[in-house]
Amino acid sequence: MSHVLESLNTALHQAFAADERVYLLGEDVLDPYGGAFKVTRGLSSAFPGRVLTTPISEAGITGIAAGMALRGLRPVVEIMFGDFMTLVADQLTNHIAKFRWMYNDQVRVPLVLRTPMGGRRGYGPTHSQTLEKMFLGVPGLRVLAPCWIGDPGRLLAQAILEDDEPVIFIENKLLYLLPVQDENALPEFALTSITYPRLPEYIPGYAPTYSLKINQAPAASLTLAAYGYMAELARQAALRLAYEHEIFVELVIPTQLAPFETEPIIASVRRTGRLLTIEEGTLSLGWGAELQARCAEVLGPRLRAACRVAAAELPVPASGGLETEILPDVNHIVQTAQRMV
Amino acid sequence: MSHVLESLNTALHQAFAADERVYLLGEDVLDPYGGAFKVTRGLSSAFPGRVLTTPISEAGITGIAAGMALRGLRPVVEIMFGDFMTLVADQLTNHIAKFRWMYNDQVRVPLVLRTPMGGRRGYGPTHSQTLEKMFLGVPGLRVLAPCWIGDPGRLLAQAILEDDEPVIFIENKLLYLLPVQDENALPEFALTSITYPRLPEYIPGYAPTYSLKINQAPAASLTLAAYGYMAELARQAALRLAYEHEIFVELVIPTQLAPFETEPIIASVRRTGRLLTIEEGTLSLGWGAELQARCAEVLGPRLRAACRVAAAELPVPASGGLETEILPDVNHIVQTAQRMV
Amino acid sequence: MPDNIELYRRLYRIRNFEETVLDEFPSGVFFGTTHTYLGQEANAVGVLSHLQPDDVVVSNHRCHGHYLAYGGDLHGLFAELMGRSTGVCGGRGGSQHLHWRNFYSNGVLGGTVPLATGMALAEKMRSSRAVTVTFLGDGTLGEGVVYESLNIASLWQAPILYVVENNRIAQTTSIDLAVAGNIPSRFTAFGIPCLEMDSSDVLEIYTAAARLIGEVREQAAPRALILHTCRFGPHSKGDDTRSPEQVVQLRRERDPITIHGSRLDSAVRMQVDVSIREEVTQAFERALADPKPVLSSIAG
Amino acid sequence: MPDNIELYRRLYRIRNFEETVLDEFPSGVFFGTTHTYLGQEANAVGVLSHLQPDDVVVSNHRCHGHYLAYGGDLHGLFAELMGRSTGVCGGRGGSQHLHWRNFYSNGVLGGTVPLATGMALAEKMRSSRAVTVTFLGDGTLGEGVVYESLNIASLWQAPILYVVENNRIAQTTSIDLAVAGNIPSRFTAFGIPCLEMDSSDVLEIYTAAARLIGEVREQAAPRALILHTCRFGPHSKGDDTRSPEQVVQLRRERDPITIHGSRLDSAVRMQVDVSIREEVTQAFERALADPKPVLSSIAG
Ligand SMILES: Cc1ncc(C[n+]2csc(CCOP(=O)(O)OP(=O)(O)O)c2C)c(N)n1
Ligand SMILES: Cc1ncc(C[n+]2csc(CCOP(=O)(O)OP(=O)(O)O)c2C)c(N)n1
Ligand SMILES: [Mg+2]
Ligand SMILES: [Mg+2]
Repeated sequence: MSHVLESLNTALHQAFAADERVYLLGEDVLDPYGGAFKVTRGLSSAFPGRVLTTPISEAGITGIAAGMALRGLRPVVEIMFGDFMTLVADQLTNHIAKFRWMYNDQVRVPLVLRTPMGGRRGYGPTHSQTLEKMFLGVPGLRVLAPCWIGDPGRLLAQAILEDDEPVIFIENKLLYLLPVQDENALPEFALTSITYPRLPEYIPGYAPTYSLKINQAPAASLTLAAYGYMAELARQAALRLAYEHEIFVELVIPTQLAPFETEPIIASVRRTGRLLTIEEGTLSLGWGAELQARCAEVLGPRLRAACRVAAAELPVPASGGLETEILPDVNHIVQTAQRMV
Repeated sequence: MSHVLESLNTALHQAFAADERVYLLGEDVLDPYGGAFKVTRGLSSAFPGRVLTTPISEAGITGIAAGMALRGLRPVVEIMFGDFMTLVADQLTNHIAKFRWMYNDQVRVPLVLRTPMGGRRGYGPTHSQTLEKMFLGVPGLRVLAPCWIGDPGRLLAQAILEDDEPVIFIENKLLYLLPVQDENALPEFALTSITYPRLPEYIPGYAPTYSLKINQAPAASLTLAAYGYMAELARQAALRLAYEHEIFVELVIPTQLAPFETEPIIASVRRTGRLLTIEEGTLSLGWGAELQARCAEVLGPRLRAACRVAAAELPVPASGGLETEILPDVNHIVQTAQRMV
Repeated sequence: MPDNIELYRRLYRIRNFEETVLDEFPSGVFFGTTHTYLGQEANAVGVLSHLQPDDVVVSNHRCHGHYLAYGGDLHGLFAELMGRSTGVCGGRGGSQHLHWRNFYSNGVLGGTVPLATGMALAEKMRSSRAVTVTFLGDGTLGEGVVYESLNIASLWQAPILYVVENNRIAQTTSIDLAVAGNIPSRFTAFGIPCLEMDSSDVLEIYTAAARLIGEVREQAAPRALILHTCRFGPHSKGDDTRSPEQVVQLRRERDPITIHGSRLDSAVRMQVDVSIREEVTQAFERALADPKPVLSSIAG
Repeated sequence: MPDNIELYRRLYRIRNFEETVLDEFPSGVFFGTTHTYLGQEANAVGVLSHLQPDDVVVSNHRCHGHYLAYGGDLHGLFAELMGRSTGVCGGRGGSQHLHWRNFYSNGVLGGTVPLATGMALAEKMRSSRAVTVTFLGDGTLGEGVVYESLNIASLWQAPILYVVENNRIAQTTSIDLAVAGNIPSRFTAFGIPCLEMDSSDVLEIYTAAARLIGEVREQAAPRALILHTCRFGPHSKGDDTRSPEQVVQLRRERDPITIHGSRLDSAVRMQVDVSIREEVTQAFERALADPKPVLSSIAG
């Protein structure tokens, strides 16, 4: 069984082989090092000249990639740590996200910007954050988050090869080493995968939302929503809730964070009446805030209970115990769920 | 009666006179020009040497101001257009907001970063945005928004002179020319001002939340929440709702956007059961999302109706009619309120 | 090479367009604000007259002159400024945000420089032999991303010409308050050869640009052209903090239209002037009659 | 001036601290990662031995050596790396995020440079006569905000010394792939005088730094010192992509401890070595026994 890291790495190789317009720009991406988290390993050997190791210039390389994308290439940018997404905020917000609409739909910016997010490695305040929330509300950007479920590599390959919109691709650091799980690997769960064929620029099979229910369980009384690595913690929590507390949940896992496609989550909450969102970033104006707001808007009083599990509103400390206290974990999820039903 | 612009300008003069540690850095801030929106007018003449016109280096000057703040000064930074806040995202998020906590509470960063936001002037996609939402979820930053009500200048002066935390001060461009209104100037309304004396670092009279109710009106069936210029549109909507549709609302206007202090809003929604948030930025993950999420969390099914009025999820176009269509206005508020009750 | 008459036509077209913009602004036909190219016409014309069809231009807030010298259509620009659906960007972009063929501009200073660099690299990767030209002002040299771009352009040998239009002022800020050291060194420090020129004569600029664009194209390598130039108008509208005398002197000594116009037979020149004015007026009138976009009529 | 023995002590303290860090990392006592200063000790000691009590230091990810040369306490640093509440930042910051007296570091490359520049300006505004010293690596020259800072430092004459530690590598990226042109020009282009030095001898660096820090203090003006230096260890841990032979050669030819150690009587040197090792061991043991912070015990 392959890991998420392997799946992403293979997808990059496939994308490079499939389309010679694909380039990659990033810091320290050349072999033998192959990138700080090794997602690009082997790529520069296999495709010399198309994997460009760059100076430490996050804004510059993002802008350069945007220029490449506007002129017919399909660049991928690796930002070494997601914490440095702040450095590319202007390129993303005022350039990349705007071109298509501002130029009256005359251009496309097919660019994928990949970056690892997340803590639990003791890297401290500037190398452990989960900052994607800063970009989830920027019109014109698609934000994807692969998961250990389904096919993370396919998500990446489709983003690179088939999606003409700019994509931010969020990879949680702890996700990398999780084995990729398909239906058969999750015997306790019934897995459904939902896509949105009604969307105007629908790409078949792209960016599915997964829904997990424990097999043969009674009707769920709570919806959990989570993505990326947190979906794994939510899965563990779902099992504990079922076996230890007889609380049955439906776990909904989107792979597209923005634009918000909340239908599957709202559909689930219609059934359960309760929504618990789980994310690794700090609470305020995180992904969960938008989900809760949309649920409240659509469901009104039928949303009987709403809660968010998220990081404490503090920088991520280096000291391990402290870091654990600040970041959300399975216990937080279980305890919050218990309070909600 | 003075305008918001005058009030802010006077406050700057007072702050400079009161404390010689106050400096100002910004582009084109020297007299006779006095800044793109004239908020700093007269300042460089009155306090030569302490008003520093800078190169066009938003990140650089913000970092420099942070260094000044860490070494005992109280700098104010003006970012010419709020759209360029993306350029200072790293300094704000990974430096300024983190220092105090990451350095174990050994330092303070008393810095105020002022910037104008907002559209309706035809400036187009890169000079019309309302981007404060990107910073409302960053732990360690206080975000304030003056209003045409109360005392905008005092809010600014307190931020500069009394607040030891880094403050982002959001000035809507259309707010500048609104006359400042106190209780007596709003004869139709009962005005309450709420502060939070229980907060650990409470500064008397700082960052009040205002609440407006139409005098002698029946119990409100809806809470409107808005800040800055949108609070003025909400006020107009409140009058129209009352006089044309017999819908009575309570309008809550915070001047502190982050950290979120939602008590007065939640208290109001407890009474009305309905919350309509109004903001000029694009919808997703805007200020309103966090308010709605908090209300849903605290009130559960007692939140009977939740809606947000915000900008369409597009860049702000230059063409006037299009811009008007995309930005929220009084009609949107009135129509949404009608649908909610 | 375009002859003297054609060069003059290009210069005067920009001049007359921009004068019309400033004249008509108070009437309320335009949205937002504008940054006119008055006084700098010889830069755009001198440089961009060398472009081949596949070449790329990346411009900034002061883009009308670049756009027109690139060959952009007068009516499309007027319509854009008036927010009409016939504008080059359907009225969405407005004055600072233009796109037409291989011409791009954006209003956030500095951020266009990596973009242009990436475009140049893409053309090289695609072996198109296209040259990219990008314009930036002296004030924009304050933005760090410019240097990130120069470094990479030099390392990867991007076929790009950086044109610095040094009008010695940024909005209201004199270069002395904003640019330390000197401009050419800021390019050579990154290994980018650089030519400096203090002229408002389109022929001189044309000649210098010929050499640099040739080098960029032949050697697939970056070059910089520093043009010392003069802004005749306000930064945008009514915001000139310089003394009127100073501006009058600039206009007297450094007017590209006068300098190059004197090479034309005066009857010919007058004829060109008349025809350009008519062209501009017609474009203006036509744009004025065009419809404005509405949201419901456009794709989300 | 600190005598040769004292200088050696300072060098070896850093060396032994960093070796202990690398040796003990696999045992799991430290959190996160680390960037050791092995091989570059003479830079920090040569430069920071000139500091007066009010002077300010702004450092980067590779900050242990700077911190120790500044006078920082061994135990506080070990405790910080171990995430103890007795660490200089109570365990919150960890290896890259230190603050102690007038010493500050942060882990986002480049962003510390405007910070340091602002600190220098604040000291000037407050007439303290304090000098600010900031360190940056060759790779960090890729960040645009560095140039924004140099420009302003030059315009406003900030009393700051920029020390570039050019170890010719950034993580795994050789300088040839990342730094176009040349480093001194990147400072002189902004009007900042610059001294370049290729040495691992603390006395040579000390002498050069004396002159520059003196100039910064006397003239209240910026200076740059480019130190060509050698990184002996991996970037962080186990991630050295250079050939072992190359690193062995650097260690043989450019070891600041060997170079300066040879100036000491060998018995004296041995005595210093022993006492430093003991100091380091004790600090390590003490830190190891310290408590870890818990959230409930700290202010939100
Ligand atoms: C990032 C950014 N900061 C500030 C501005 C506001 N602004 C627009 S033009 C300008 C002056 C630009 O000066 P310069 O680069 O010399 O060009 P010029 O206007 O002289 O042609 C300023 C400050 C902006 N558009 N973008
Ligand atoms: C903005 C930013 N980008 C990337 C990194 C990751 N990173 C940490 S150290 C380093 C290399 C730095 O090289 P250099 O400046 O030469 O310093 P050295 O490590 O050689 O001392 C990189 C890429 C970072 N910390 N910050
Ligand atoms: Mg200029
Ligand atoms: Mg290095």
